[in-house]
Amino acid sequence: MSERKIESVDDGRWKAVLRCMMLSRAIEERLVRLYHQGRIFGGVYTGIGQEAIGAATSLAAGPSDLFAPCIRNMTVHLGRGETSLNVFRQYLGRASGPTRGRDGNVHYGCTANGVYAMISHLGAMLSVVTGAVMARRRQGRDAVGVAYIGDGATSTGDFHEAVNFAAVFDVPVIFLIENNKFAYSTPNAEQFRCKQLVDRAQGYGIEGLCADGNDAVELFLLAQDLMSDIRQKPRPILLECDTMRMRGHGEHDDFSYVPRELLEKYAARDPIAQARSRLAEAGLVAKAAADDIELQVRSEVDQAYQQALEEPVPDPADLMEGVYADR
Amino acid sequence: MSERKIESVDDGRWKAVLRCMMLSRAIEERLVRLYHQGRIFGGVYTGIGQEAIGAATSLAAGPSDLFAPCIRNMTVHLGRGETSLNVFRQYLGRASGPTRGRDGNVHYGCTANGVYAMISHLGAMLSVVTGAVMARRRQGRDAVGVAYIGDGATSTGDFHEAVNFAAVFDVPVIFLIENNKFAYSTPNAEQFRCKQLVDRAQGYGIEGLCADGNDAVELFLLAQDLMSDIRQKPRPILLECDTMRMRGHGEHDDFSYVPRELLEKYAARDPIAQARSRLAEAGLVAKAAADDIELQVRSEVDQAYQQALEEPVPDPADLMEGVYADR
Amino acid sequence: MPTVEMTYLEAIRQGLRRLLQERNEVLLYGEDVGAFGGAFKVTLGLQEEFGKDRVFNTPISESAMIGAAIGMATQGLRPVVELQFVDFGMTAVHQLLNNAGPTHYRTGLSVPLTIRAPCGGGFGGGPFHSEELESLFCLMPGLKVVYPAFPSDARGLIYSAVMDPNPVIYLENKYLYRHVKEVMSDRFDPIPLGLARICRPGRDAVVLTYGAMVHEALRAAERLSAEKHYEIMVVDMRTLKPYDAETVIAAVTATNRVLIVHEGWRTCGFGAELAALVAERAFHLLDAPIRRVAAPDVPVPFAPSLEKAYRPDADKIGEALVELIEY
Amino acid sequence: MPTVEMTYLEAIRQGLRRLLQERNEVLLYGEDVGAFGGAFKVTLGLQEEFGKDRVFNTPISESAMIGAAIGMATQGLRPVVELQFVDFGMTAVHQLLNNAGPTHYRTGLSVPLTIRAPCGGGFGGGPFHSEELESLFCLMPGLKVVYPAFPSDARGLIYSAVMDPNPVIYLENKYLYRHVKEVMSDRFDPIPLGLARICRPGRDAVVLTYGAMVHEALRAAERLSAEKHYEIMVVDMRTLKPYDAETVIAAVTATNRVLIVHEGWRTCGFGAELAALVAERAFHLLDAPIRRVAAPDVPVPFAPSLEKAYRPDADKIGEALVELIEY
Ligand SMILES: Cc1ncc(C[n+]2csc(CCOP(=O)(O)OP(=O)(O)O)c2C)c(N)n1
Ligand SMILES: Cc1ncc(C[n+]2csc(CCOP(=O)(O)OP(=O)(O)O)c2C)c(N)n1
Ligand SMILES: [Mg+2]
Ligand SMILES: [Mg+2]
Repeated sequence: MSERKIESVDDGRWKAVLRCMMLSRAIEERLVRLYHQGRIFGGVYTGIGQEAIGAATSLAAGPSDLFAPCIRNMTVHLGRGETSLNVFRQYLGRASGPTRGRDGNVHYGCTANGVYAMISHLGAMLSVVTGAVMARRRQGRDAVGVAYIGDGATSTGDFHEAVNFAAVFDVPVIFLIENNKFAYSTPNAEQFRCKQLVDRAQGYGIEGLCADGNDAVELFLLAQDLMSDIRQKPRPILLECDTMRMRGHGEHDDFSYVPRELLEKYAARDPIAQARSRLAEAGLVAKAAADDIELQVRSEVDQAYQQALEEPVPDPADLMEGVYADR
Repeated sequence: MSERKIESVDDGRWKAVLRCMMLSRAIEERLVRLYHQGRIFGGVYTGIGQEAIGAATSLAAGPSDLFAPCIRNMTVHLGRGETSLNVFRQYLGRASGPTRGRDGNVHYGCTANGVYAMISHLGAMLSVVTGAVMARRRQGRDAVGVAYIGDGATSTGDFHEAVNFAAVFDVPVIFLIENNKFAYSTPNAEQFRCKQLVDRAQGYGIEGLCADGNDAVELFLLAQDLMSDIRQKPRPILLECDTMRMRGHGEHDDFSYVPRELLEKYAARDPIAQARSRLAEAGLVAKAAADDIELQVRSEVDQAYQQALEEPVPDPADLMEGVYADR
Repeated sequence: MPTVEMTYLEAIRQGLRRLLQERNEVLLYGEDVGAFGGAFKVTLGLQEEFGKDRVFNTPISESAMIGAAIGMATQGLRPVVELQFVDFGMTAVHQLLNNAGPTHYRTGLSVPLTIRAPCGGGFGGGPFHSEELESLFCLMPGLKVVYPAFPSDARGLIYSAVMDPNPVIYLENKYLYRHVKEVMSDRFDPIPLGLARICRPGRDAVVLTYGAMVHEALRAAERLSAEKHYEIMVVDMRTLKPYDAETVIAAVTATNRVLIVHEGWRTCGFGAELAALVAERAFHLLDAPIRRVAAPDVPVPFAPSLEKAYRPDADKIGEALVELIEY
Repeated sequence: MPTVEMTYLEAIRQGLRRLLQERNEVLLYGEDVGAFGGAFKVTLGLQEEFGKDRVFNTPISESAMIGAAIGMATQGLRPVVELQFVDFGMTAVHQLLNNAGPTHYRTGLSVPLTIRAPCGGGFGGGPFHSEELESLFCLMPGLKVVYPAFPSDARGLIYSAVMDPNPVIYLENKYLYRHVKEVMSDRFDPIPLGLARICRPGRDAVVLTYGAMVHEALRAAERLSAEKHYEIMVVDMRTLKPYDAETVIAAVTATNRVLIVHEGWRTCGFGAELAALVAERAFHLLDAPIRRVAAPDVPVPFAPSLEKAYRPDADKIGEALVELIEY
């Protein structure tokens, strides 16, 4: 963990972290409701309970940094500047959305924000962000990258190839393993045999660290340190974050296979509640201010959803357009 | 390294190890000559200088054990009972050979010997032998497996997936990394960043060991220990063997990119010369006996080559036969 | 004989269940196929009934899953591997094209493995959960490829696929899983691979198709019969490799007009192969050009408005048939 | 303008050299492409001339290589990735089919990357070093596929491939590397993608082909002209996706008889697509069935006797042409 103190970061930034998590939660809770009301086409996959990871890392980063978020990383999109409106457009398959209705739910990104749109094939984006960081640095920008990956996805060949590749070329990418204990219905014990996934770092000749994935404050401080460190001395790092998937793999999944004690344990460590009380204690974001943010994001979500709903879906006549780029 | 002594193994076995290495060397030296004389169709890839690894491990194994040899493992084929005649049939594309002329050079195996025919895609056979060992054990046989892999091939996604898979299912396979310092023209430094490849073991939650890949005697004792250990308590093991590729990637390659000092260093540690003197010192295989074996294998090679040469090549009328199995 | 009404999904499950009952060498594994029953619940209840030894989860490692199946199959087991979606099999193409497929031809070993792969769209799966990749599998020597359209075929064909001594790609259509029901006997005979089936007689044109499109073609045919008194023959290919050229030629002989329909991409889709077959072997029987109705060459789009435009259906088939007949 | 005689291989190298000279955003990487110059020496001298920063080796990680190229391409570079053999690209199909191909359609980003892949047989490469996989690439939306047959085309097309804003699979024929020479200007203009070329005029039949088979077809055509006074048109497709349907239709219009020839497998090969095109769009112009000469559906065999029977050549093409014309 970082040696720096919570006070070294100004309250505006902490509010942004809190807001990012709260907005993500509010959007995702809405999406969950919409799904169960039958108002969403396709699946809904959330990062509820895992908001700290994306919020802390994306908000600790600099303007030219690059991100490859995964299924649970709404906070990365939001932390990098995506609007709630765009998120609803994406989920509702609107022509105005970031993929113009061509792709769904978690599969979107934003070039201007440095955020890549994930493909579903687990592990495939790790090498993409690695190459993108290589390119930016070659162009004289001091970019670093963050690639998020689940505990289950560490079993893919792509995970291995990408981390090794980044190590060989000293590419400053944080490979952030979000260990939420399950890959769909499959628990860690049926996925790997190492004690912790960070044990893989040595095999790539890189540093490995563990962090509490539900503690946004400590994670933010750590991410700041790591990013400035690898920005200066370029190299990849493996960072394993302990967290828990608090709902099903997707909303179609009742997650009855998850032991209730595990859910309770992590419910008591909810990242938003923890950050709120820690920041209040430190005198950085008072309870009232946090409540305000909460109210704001709820009304933002209402508006965004309503607006997205009114926008048009893609015109079928555009189906064939843009398979190839013109330039 | 094993705590057992060289004397714990009878001289017949040591002769077999020596013979296996010498026969492999003699066959491969002949293949090299034939290649440069333009008498071989296709490429020639040898394990010259790496004979100890395959000889020690294949001869330390039991009858139901399974093997996935790689490019440099002529000694695995021979150690498991393949004949020189079949090897020449294979290289000369004879209809009587193990692949009936359908595949070439290193791409052969023998079911009865428990040896799989490699495919070229590096890393792909590791999961195959893992599955095969799972199957045999399910059928009540106490098989263990050995999968050989080069330093370069450890960068493939397949390496990672297979080792993790075997770890999760406690499959007794020795993943034996033959670190011969180069992958074609690419040195270790451009392939990975870990200090040693065995550093990867921990990341799979398995044991890792290093061994001198040019010391057949110690390797044999170690292999016996490891195999009996994992036969009882099934689990995979990562074993990195230090060795050196003493020729080009194939005979078409002049390997001018390899530092001469490295070649000299390992030439002084030739596995056959070392085993001969060690076994002679220990009073197990006298110099004269070793010389005898040497003579035998040379004449065996002459005969095998001559016989294979006289045998027919595949009948083009058989081209379409056996794409599908009937049973 | 007692009859039951079964969905396509239940029929596959019944086939698997019978195989697990009758054949101790049959294993079933894949991501989440254990207690959870797989992403689509095809294997629900099978782990409970047959134990973790026969039905089990694996790490997210498609290449290791298929590689291990090759090893098991060559040792006398009959592994059945579920890909969560056919799309994810693309991380392991080499294990099919280069390993499972050519093994028998190269080595004489039989490789009785089955890959079950859910395919197709129509439910908002987007680009990575809706693909149809049969033509890619049909290119691969040594593989067989099966794609049932009806519950009774699904049940009878899974049995034959698993009992076949060759690697079989068994494609399942996700849309049909719960949309198609059939009243059928609760006992069944295996349905041999390699035979197409005339689902509907007709004289004015033939539709050659498979998978979900069989049902769309039947719908179109009924409509044209009612509205225009055109009688359309519909042929369900059922096995795509090796395919039933004789039934195709007979159908062309009877109708003289050919429409080929599939859900996947047009360029280099399986329809091209059928067209080439007819153009070569039944050219003189044709009264009109051979037409294809297939998806355009664009990634499968997410938004319903786009996916509807993308995906062939009864309307598009009907239109093409009218044009073909009135040519 | 001064002229030089160049092999196909040298022509590719000249094209790459000019790109590296003119375009700072062009990078070239792959296994052993650095000082060693790649397995076939196509890139020999380029690292020396342009530095390790522009031309470099990578670990044996096809998926990471292509993934990184996607990242680089979306950040303004033009990476050119060499696969050592096209066969090994099968470990990373998802990066092409699911990542590079659909990125523009999904996200609007351009992905100007080029994959260079040596293909084809005729030299004893066996099943894993001789494949022809173009139809598999042509299935993938968003990719372009190029396959030159002549040095001048190879040079002009590599230039256009690299400068194209889309992912391009640039297939190189290993047999042609050193077997085909052409006297040509030492300067050159890029050759646009998407255009076929009539290499030989003719009236009695047309051969639609590409790659090494263009030369076999020309040989057959000359022989038939001399022996039988048949005049055969030969069309070199050059770009396989998007392909030049207009030139094909014009050729059929001029000759009324079509033979399609390719070196790879028959079932679901690219020839099926050409046959389907002709059967749909030029049916009424045909005086005879459309024929295909292609490899049979067996793994590429190693032994010369088998490979000769396997591989299409001037004799087989000539025979098919006579049958077609005398139909
Ligand atoms: C290569 C590949 N195989 C299978 C899948 C199907 N799949 C989607 S998500 C998932 C589980 C992922 O688990 P994990 O990586 O732990 O991420 P989490 O969902 O827990 O955040 C699986 C198996 C996939 N997307 N990609
Ligand atoms: C997946 C894959 N990519 C590329 C190749 C081409 N290739 C064949 S051998 C080789 C080098 C292998 O090096 P290493 O694993 O160290 O084995 P060694 O030859 O040194 O024994 C390469 C790159 C291949 N066979 N498979
Ligand atoms: Mg997880
Ligand atoms: Mg090596």
